[in-house]
Order: sequence, then C-alpha cells, then structure tokens
Amino acid sequence: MKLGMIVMESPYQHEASDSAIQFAKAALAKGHEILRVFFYQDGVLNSTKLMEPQSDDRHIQKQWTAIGTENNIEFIVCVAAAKRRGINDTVTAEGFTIGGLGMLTELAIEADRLVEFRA
Amino acid sequence: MKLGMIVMESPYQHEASDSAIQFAKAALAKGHEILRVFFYQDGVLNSTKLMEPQSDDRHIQKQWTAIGTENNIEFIVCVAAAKRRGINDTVTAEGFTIGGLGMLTELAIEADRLVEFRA
Amino acid sequence: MNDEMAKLMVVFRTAPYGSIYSFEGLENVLIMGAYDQDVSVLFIDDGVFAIKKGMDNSGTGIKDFSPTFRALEAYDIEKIFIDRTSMESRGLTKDDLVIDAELIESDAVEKMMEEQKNFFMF
Amino acid sequence: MNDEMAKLMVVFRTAPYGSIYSFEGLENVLIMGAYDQDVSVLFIDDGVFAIKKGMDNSGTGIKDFSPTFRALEAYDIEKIFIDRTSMESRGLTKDDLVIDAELIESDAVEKMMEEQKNFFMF
Amino acid sequence: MLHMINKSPFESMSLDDCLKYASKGSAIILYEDGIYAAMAGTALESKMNSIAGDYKVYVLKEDLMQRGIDKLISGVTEVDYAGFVDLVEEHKTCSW
Amino acid sequence: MLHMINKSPFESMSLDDCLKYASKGSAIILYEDGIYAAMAGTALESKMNSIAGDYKVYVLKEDLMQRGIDKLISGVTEVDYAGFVDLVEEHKTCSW
Repeated sequence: MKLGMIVMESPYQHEASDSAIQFAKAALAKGHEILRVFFYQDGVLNSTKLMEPQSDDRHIQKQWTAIGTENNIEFIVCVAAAKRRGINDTVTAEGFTIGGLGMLTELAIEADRLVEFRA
Repeated sequence: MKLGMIVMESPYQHEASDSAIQFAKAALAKGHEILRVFFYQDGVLNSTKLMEPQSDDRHIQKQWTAIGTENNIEFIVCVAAAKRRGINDTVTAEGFTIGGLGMLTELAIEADRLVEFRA
Repeated sequence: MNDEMAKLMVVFRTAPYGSIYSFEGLENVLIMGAYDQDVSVLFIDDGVFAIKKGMDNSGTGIKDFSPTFRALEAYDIEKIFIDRTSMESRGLTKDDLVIDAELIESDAVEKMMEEQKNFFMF
Repeated sequence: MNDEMAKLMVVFRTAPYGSIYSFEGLENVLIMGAYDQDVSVLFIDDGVFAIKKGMDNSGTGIKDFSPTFRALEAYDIEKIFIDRTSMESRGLTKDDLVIDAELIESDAVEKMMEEQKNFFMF
Repeated sequence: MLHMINKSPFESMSLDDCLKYASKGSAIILYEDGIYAAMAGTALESKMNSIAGDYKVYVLKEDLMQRGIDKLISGVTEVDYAGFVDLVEEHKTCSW
Repeated sequence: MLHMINKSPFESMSLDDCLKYASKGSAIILYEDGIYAAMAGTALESKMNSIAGDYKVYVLKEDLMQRGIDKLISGVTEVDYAGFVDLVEEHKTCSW
C-alpha cells in the first residue's frame, strides 16, 4: 500500500515519534511504500539537528534521517508550525524539507492509508 | 510571597505557557516576587529566539522576555531537557539562561509556593 | 462534483485553546478548500466547543479562531456535520454555534469516516 | 534530619513512556538526593506503573528507567509511598514492583502533600 | 490545598483523580479546558453540583471568556488571574 | 475501521469515546499507554472483557514489553509492529 504518515507531537515528550519510527520501519520491511511523512504541530521538532540527547538514549532525529535517506522517503516539516516553534532551514537536519500544509492535503488525496501519530 | 514557577509544555501546542505568562503578570501586579521560572521538559522550547509566529498571533518568547527583563526575573532553561530538544545557547533569547536541574530543587527549597504549568 | 474528486474529511474532537489541535484542524480545512475536492467537516466530542459563540480573548491574548469557521462557506465547504449527542451532552444547542451544521447520530459517524478516501482527526 | 532541612516530595501520577513526565520525575528525585533535604516519593494513579517489574525495551529502544528506581536507597531516599487503591485497581501487588514502598490509603495523600515545604507532580 | 484542574472533564479523569485524595472543603480551581466542568446544562451538571457543595470550586474568568462560556452551575466562584494568585498565596498548589 | 487508542484508560476517555461511534466487530488497537486497558486483573477487567467480546481488540506487543505487562485479559490478540502494519493495510485508521 501507499502510506502517508503524520507526526503531531514533539520527540521525547510523547511516545508518538517513537511509535511512528517503529511503524515506518515495519511498513518498509513489508515492502510498503511511504509516500511522505508530514511533521505537523509539535511534530516539527523531530527535525532539528541541534538535538543532543544523553549518550545512553536514542537520537530521534538521527533515527528519522537514517530511515529517510536509506529509503528515499520525503519528510515534510509544516512551515507555519515550524516557524511558530523556532524551526527553520538553519536547524533542520539532512532529509527534512520545510513545506506547506497543502502537501498534507495532497498526501490525503494520494495515500491509500493515512496514519496519525498524536497525543 | 516568594513564588517559583515551572513550565512543562511547549508554547502554542498547549495553553500551559499562556497561562503561566498571565499568572506571572498578575502575581507581579500584586507585588509578589517571582524567584525563578524554571523551563522544563518541552517547556524549554519557550526560550527560542527563532520563534516566528504569524503576525496576528502572540509571540510567546517575546512575552516572556518582556516580563523577565522588566522585572529582573531569572528564567532557567533545564540543560538536559534543552539538549534533547535542540535548544542551546545559540538559539535562546535574551533573558533565558541554561541551567541545571539542581536549580529546580533549590527553587523548591526557597519558594513559599511552587506552581506547575503542565499538560 | 466528479469522480476525480477525493472524499476527504476533517474531524474535530478536542476542545479549543487547551491544545492546538482544534486550530490546526481548521487550518487544514481551509487549505483543503483550495484543492477542489469533496471536503466535509465533522464535530464530535469536545470538538463541538470549537464553534461555540461568544468567545472573547481579551483576557488571554490567545488568537480566537472561531470567526474563521464562518468563512468555510466562502471556500465552498458546505458539508458540515455535528454529532447530536456530543453537542447535547455538553449543554449546547444549534443556537449556541457560530455556524450551521447538520445534526447526525453517533452511529452514523464511523460510516461517514469509512466513506472517505482519507480523513484527519484533530 | 534537622530543622534546616526542607520537606520535599515528588509525586508520580502518570504512566511511563507515553509521556516524559515519569522519567523527569525520577531525574528530579535523584537530583534532590544530592541536596541533603528531607525527600519523599509518592506513587499514585498511573504513576504506579513506573515501578512495574519486567520491562523490556528491546522492541522500542526507548530508555528503560525502571532500574534506576532501585538506586534511590543509595541516594538515602527511603521514604517511598504508594497509594494502595491506585496499585490494587491497576491489578498490581507489592511483588510486582521493582522497589519496596510503604502502602498508604488515599485519604492520607493530601495531608502528606500539605506537610511538605513544596512538592512536584509528575 | 488548591487543586488545579486544566483538562476537560469530558476527556480526562484528572478531576475525578483529584477528588479521590482531596478532603472536603479543599479548594479546586478550574482553568484552561478544565473550565468546561463548571458549565451549566451539561451531562455532568448533577455530579458537578454535588462537587460544588463539598469543595470550594473556583473557575478562571479569562479562560471562560476565551471559550465563550457564560452560564455556570451554581455554587462555583469566578476568579480572574488576580484572584488565582490570591488562592495560590492562601494554599499550596497541586497541578493535576 | 481500525481505531487506534494510545492513552491510559485510567486517565483518558479516548477508548470510551471511540466506542460511542465504533460499530460492533470493528477493530481496535491498543498501543503506547493504551495497552493498560488489556491488562488482566485491573478494576477495568470486566468492562474490558465485554469490549473484547464485541470488538476485535489488538494490543501492541512492543509496548506491552516496554511496560512489563504480560498478563492480558482473554479475547485480545497480541500483534507486533508488523501485525500493526497489516491491520492498517486492511482498515482505514482513526487515531483517538
């Protein structure tokens, strides 16, 4: 199937990002196509390369970047949500692109399934 | 009274930051002393000067900075929580200082009242 | 409406202001209005509070987005539904709301979701 | 213990992992242990799930912080309480927990909070 | 004790949780989405009437206005942020 | 429909909300803090037994393991992330 994924919450504060990462890995392992992951609301905070978790903890941005670059998945960071939260292209990591909310509508039109990871 | 305040959630996503700002203003108007505002968990995201909300919306970081500089209040941004979320001293705005979690314990020891703004 | 159009829906189910979900749901509806699709809007649970009349943000300064719901018609979004039970159990009547919405029963909600190509929960 | 010490408490009331509150509550207890104060810890509501035995993070990679609760004694934090009703209504007994905690009744919780100089809810 | 409730009673158990521990006569302030508990005419009204009889229930005016809620159950007291500060001065606070 | 529930049933009404709309036989997956609803021996067990009879209830293995929960009520099905993906392929999803 052609999957669309939406991440609505910030990394570490909520489990939403972790669940989305595990789900994406499992979907790819089964040969499904992820059309796009749309980072929305506090989800935009997944994209910052300034993230430095403790050494014994997972690095959520790097986990995303690894999945995205290995599988050539488009990661869109909602521009309005990002600006409100201090995320711009000086801080976004490799693999993340800032884009408009229209790309979420387009995803809803194109995807066979849409899965929201939220609070 | 000597107040300690804790902000636990990100700006815009939750009302916690807005409530904390209104509470701080009201407390100062009554002549109370705010010993420190401790920004913790996603609350650290209140401190970023990269925040650019839409022009018709409030600017939460600037609201904090105005309160802090006019009243000489200490705003401490938890270092471990900040690092995890991509907040460091290259992005923190005027009036915010990155500090250790011990400063929250010290606040609990010194304050007459502690008020948490959380989800 | 033609077969090329996708059926899309935004479901509002959280209270406004306490979290940003409700505001972002509205932002989405407005964007979807620009894509010439078959868009509908549904209010359930605490989502009904987003369209309560009489909001006044002078005490908080948080952006009041309720007037924007009135703009939905201008975007040709006319399929607006509200779960009757959610509304009534929250002490509201249609007169309390900023927009006109068609009342539906709770057992129609899941079917309405199933009929969409995709839908969003906010 | 002397009069110079402040009575401080950390209350755990949220489930672990779904949100970071529980983890940060523990970080706080550990820091407080370094300040030579009269520190206590209380588990109520879903907070009791933080000290459930048998956690295995191999499927998620999320840091398992439950073993760190066992270090509380080393920090001289020995006043550890759990609300009996919260524990029992969640199907748990003391044998299910990674640490030993004293059972208290729900009507003692507010009084215990009142006795503190200050306390934190996580 | 001042118990602070900021979540919708239709969605969250936080008010019920708080009541398991709060002794009668304790103060409760409803703010943010918590204010919906004080609204008149809802399915929770009779439960809330009983709570308002047993506890000192306050509700934050600014958050009521923000949400367009003006009809309240009887027995609750509206306070503005200045009144909220006074309540915090009087009581230790507990954020649920 | 696959209803996705990620909040603790002791703290959130999201499962109850979902059930007001879900027709009998619909699928529900419990994940994140939602998994506690499937735990055996809690105060919710009889309510959950009834729900497990009326709906197809799945519970995410990785989140059960993370939380150390191994005793489940009868009538619920454990799935791992691969099984979660299969359920999403079969059903439209609704995140509560």
